[in-house]
Amino acid sequence: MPETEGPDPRTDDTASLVALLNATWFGANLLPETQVRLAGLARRYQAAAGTTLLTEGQLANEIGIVLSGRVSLRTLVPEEGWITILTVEPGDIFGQSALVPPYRSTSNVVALQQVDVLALDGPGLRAALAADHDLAAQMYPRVLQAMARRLSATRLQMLDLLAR
Amino acid sequence: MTTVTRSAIGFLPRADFQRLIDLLSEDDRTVIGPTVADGAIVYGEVRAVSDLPRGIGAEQAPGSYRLVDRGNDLLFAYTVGPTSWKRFVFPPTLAVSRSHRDEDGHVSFGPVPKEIPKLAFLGVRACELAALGVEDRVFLGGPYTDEDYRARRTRSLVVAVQCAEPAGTCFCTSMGTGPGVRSGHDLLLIELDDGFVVTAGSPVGSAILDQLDLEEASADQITAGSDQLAAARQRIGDPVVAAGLHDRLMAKLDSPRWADVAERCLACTNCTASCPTCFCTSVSQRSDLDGQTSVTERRWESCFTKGFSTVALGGNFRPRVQDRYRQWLTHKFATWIDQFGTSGCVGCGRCITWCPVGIDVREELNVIAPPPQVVLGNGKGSEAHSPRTSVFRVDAARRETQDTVTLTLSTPSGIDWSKLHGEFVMVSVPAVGSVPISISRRLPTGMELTIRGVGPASTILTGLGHGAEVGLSAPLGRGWPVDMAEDHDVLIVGGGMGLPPLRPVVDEIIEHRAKFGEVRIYHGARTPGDLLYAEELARWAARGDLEVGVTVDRADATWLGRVGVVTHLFDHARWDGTKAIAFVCGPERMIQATVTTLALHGVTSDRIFVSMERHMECGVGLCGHCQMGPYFVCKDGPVFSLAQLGDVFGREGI
Amino acid sequence: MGRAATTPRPRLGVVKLASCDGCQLMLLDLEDELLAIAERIDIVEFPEASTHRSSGPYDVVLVEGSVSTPEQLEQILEVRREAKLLVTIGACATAGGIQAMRNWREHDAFRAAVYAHPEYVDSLATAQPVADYVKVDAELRGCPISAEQLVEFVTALLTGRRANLPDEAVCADCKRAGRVCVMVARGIPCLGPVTMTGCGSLCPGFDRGCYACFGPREQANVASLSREFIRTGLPPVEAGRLFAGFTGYAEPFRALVTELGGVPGTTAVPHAASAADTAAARPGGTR
Amino acid sequence: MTTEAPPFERAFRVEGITRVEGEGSLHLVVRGGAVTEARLKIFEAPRYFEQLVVGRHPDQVLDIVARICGICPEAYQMSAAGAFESIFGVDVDPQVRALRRLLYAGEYIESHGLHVYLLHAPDFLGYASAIDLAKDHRAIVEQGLALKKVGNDLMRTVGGRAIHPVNVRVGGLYHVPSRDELLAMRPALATALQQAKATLDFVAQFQAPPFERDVRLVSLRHPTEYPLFAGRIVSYDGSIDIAIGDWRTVFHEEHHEGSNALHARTATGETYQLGPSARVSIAADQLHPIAREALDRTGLAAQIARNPFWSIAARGVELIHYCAEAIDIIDGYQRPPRPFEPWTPRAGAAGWGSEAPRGTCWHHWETDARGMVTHAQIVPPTSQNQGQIEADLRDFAPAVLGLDHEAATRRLEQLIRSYDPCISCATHFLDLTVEGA
Repeated sequence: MPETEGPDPRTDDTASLVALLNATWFGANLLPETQVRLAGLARRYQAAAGTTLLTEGQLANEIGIVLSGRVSLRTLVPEEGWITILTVEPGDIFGQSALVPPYRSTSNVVALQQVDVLALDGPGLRAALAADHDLAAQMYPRVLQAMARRLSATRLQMLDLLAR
Repeated sequence: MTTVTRSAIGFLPRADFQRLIDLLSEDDRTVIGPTVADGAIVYGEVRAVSDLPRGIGAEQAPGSYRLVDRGNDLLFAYTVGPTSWKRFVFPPTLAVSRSHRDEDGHVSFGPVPKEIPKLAFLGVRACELAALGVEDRVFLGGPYTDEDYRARRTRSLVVAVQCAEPAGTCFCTSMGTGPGVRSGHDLLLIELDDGFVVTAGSPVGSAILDQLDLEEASADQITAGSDQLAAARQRIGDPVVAAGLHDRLMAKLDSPRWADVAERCLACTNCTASCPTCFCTSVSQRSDLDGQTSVTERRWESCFTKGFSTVALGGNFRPRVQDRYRQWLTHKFATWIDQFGTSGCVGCGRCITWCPVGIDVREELNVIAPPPQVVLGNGKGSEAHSPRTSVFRVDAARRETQDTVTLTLSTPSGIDWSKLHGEFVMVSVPAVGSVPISISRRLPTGMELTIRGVGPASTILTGLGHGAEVGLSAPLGRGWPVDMAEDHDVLIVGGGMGLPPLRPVVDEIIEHRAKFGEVRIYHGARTPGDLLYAEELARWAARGDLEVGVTVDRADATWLGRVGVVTHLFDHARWDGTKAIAFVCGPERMIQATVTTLALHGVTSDRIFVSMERHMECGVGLCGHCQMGPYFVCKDGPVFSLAQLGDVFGREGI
Repeated sequence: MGRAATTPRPRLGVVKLASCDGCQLMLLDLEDELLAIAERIDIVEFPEASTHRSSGPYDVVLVEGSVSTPEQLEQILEVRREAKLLVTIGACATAGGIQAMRNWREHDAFRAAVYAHPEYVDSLATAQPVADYVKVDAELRGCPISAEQLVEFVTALLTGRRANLPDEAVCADCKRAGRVCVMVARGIPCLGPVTMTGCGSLCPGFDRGCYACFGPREQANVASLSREFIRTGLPPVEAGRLFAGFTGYAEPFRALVTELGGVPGTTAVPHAASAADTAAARPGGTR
Repeated sequence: MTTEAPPFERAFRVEGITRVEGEGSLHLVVRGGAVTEARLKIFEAPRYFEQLVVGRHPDQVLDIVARICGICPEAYQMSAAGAFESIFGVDVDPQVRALRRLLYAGEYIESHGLHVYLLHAPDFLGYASAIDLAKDHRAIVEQGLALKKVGNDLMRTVGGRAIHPVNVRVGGLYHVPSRDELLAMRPALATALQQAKATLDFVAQFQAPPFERDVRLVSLRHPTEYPLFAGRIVSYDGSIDIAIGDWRTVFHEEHHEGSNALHARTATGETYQLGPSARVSIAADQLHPIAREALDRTGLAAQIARNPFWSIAARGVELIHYCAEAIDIIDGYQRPPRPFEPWTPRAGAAGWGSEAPRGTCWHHWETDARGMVTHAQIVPPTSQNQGQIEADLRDFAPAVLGLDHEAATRRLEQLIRSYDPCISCATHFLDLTVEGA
């Protein structure tokens, strides 16, 4: 878990967290109570370029929503080193492994720029989703949408169309 | 010779037929007509009546042809054999151009001088006249024309003979081309037991008729002629139900019958080669060992071969025989009409008789869709217009990536090349041949071409240095409709080598920036190393009035930019596409993905323009390779609106 | 592109496996080009023509013949190591050749039938095309190869372009040449429709059916063609034997030969073989 | 390599005899200056032709046996055709028969042109190959190529192509050329005839190693024509004179270790020599007058019969003969009414032979009632010459053991080459090992 750095403009009062959520593709237009619920599980942090936010194979304790900056998903390819397979842009999420067993990150997540992240506590969110079906009904479609988009993008990358 | 015009309808006694042959042979004209050879009636030189197939006929059925001796004196009592007149106006192989490279690397391109023979076609049937009419439309209909065809056609006399002996494979009645001769002939003969009723169909024909100086044909003889025709018409019947074939056929692109035919079809190309109207060709290079002097040779090609639809990088748009058979049948009976205003079929039945396994197009049509009546044009020629090859010099060769180079080419010609329309040029290298390359920048003195070295030919091009010379055609094809984008927002999406063809669009927008709304340029490359025009993209972005997005499919840890497919650049974009025009270029599959995402942003298919890739050989719609449904990608495209392509876009095997 | 003048002459070798020598002889049969080619290409290994022997490395090696002995197997592996460009020439190298017909039979019986002392004869159980053992960069087909294609290949090599080799049926050449189809007009069984051209549709020009010297073309529809042969009177076994020729071991010919029982080296009598069938079975005969 | 050893006991090893078609090796054992053993080892991969043809239709067989050898396909086609035609009792039309001779003449001109100029001449002139020879004497090589080309063109005109022609069928040919097509060949043949004469004059000046011996020369002989694909099998010494089908009554094949070719011997186990020297000696009286006159002018007739090295002159003589005969055939040609005689299959057996450029190629064929092949025996010329080659090497080797390694090798190779061994037919030589014991 990266340490929060420097003078922290920490604003974890629910209102401003909800405002931040609303500003993202992932968090926008959720029911107010849901947003409040999520805000309760959220913490905000900044990390400098180059910081590793999650490590492949390690426990993913948080789902991150990128507020600003760019985050890369990397995997180690023998002889090629760390290859970036996707970048996560503001509004999108990373670390969703925190929702699915075994709750371990499937790639290294590294900040490419100074990033501002809203992080939702994994175990807490899991418990909330299990207990609150309205929350689940609103959350999962967004997660699935993010997943689906990545899956189809990955297929195209796999076809390596631009090789020709 | 007599100046008085004698009878308009003369009678030539059988005994005098040699006189006609002699007249036709005057001023060293060669008479080509029916002769018996190798078990068939083929068209060959005719010097005397004895060369003609006296009393010989032919029994024809799907996949079978047998000569029969009818034991009479009739000279034309046969039905069309394996040869068609196509062979004489459109030779199977033809040296079309010559190129040379001297010791100093100077190149030159020129035509191959050739002797065009003066011919008289003797025994042309109604269906064959119709076929010549169709070829006229194809080769002389424009915008580009085939001058070799024009020369051969205009130097030939046409002596038609009314068909009295239809074969079991004939269906001219259904195609509305026969058996009666209507027009397109110089002379028409109707053969009766004791001689020939002769009429003229042109001034030249009348002149010959005058010289023959014949007695007037009797009423009985004329009646006998029309009875003969009626009998023939009756024997053929109307084998294919007419009406609505074009639309019905195009509605059956997914018929299971295509696979069924493919199971029988040998893809041997006999149908296309026997067809009197099939016009597809390929070119190949013949050169000396050092490639200094080479000749470009054109030869009959067929949509049934694999190479026909294979593109430079080895991809093939019609991998299965069922795709090729569908291309042939739908072209012949439907899209041909879209392209030339006439059906490609004249009902001569050759494709049925000469199919080694007897596939009967009449049967296939009736199973897949019933055909309409089609109107045949008489193929008026447009103005002579053939793409000329000019020599261009390489002024600069800038390496864009490891395998991609941008050549700046110019020629001293007075023309302002930046004013010429067209999306691509055919680049010719002696002994190597021509390759289509999109223009990546228009310049008054010439153009820039950005080329990736993939095949041998493009690798040679990327290897060219300052001062090297190549041959270039004038710009060809329909380009991007930038004017349509005025007062609109503009989206430019280029995947990999899809960016160079779009660069002239950006240039034009920058030149008249005020005329356009918000402009967004999205470029996806395979890796950071494959990014094209890196500094230029930066300059565009720096202007502040262009949004530029760049992404790569994969990158190492040193890359700090975006990673993901090109749609990744605007998945979450907030802009509104309802006022935007999109120009998309790249691999077909990438275009499909882009189009889907654009639709989500409200860009409708009539405002999405894409550039299609197909095998281009001639670049001017005369070789047939690049057909996609009703279109020739080279002359109707390569840029199309999505709406224009309809369900042809993204369809398998089209 | 006139490169031959500037770049060093490519080193060429000619290697022979099990074959009749006809394809390498074609090189010597290029009477008009031979000396000019020898000036532009350094022919470093060509035992049939020169006493000079040279081992690799080679820029190009032309391989004739099929792999049918243990020695040849070692030889081809060695050649592959030494050759930048390995080019198989002729039906034996590209399809196994006529000797591959033995691959259907039990090898020792075959050997015993021909040699008094089979133990003296060392050969593999099958005769295989070179590509079954090593990577092949290019192939010139034919039994024998075509002189035109050989010259075209050499020219392309020297000018750096892609060689123009056909991928179409023999029929395409027949029609361009204006030949009358022997199958349709005379009922002579012809393999032209499923055979890659390259011979200039030679046999139909000599009033006989094609016997597939250049082997199957892409997507050769042998099922449909053999059905037609049988429909018009050829006994299935004879139909099969038409395909069991110099390229009969190449798919899809191979599968058809097996299916129709035209397996060579046997006297299997086809069911219902009448005198008429026999006359029909004559490749040159009519039916 | 022991330099101390006296010449007659020197031992040395040679890698490779080239300019022959194929692979094999020769093993020489030298004792006290005398060769005690000379064994030809054949490496050519077996191809089992005699089994491949079983169950085949005779017309397919003619296409298949052509593939035994790319150099002399006609020899195999004509021998097999002759056997089948005698089984089925077919008489070939005289004009069609003349066309067959014309086709075969093309093969002779090509094969002899190839051998004299590209394979054998470099030996006499001391070059490694014709390509090296061309560097100093381009005109000579070009003359050889020109002759070859005429032979090939003749085969193309009559047979369709030069290697593995497609025109021969049981009963005649598939297709007969027009008179005009043949006349088009005449000018080239007239030139070739002059070049053939020049060739004989050229090779007649060569120095052949002195190697005279008594040998049994065998070839076909026909009462009215130069031996090609008809007549009787006879020997120059008169001891053999049998019907063309009776080869087995006088000759037989043996299978030797280390060889994929069967060796032929006479019934009494003697070796014999086939080929141009034998034909020119046995049928000198039937040579075309032009060729006969040229032969007499060289005065080499006697040498040709006794010295194998002079086979090169015999080839020169036959080049002249077949250029001249080809011209005669073309001049007398009338297109026959039909290309082949129809025939009905029957069960039977027959032997037949034809003269390949390098010697008699003898076949024996058996068919069933449907005319399909049930058994085949194919005796190529080279496997018949093999025994004689071994014998000659045995006798000739001592004469070269005194020479240095290079020269000795070249001489031994030259001797083998003078038989124009077509090793794909039998099998191929190469590695020559000579060791002292």
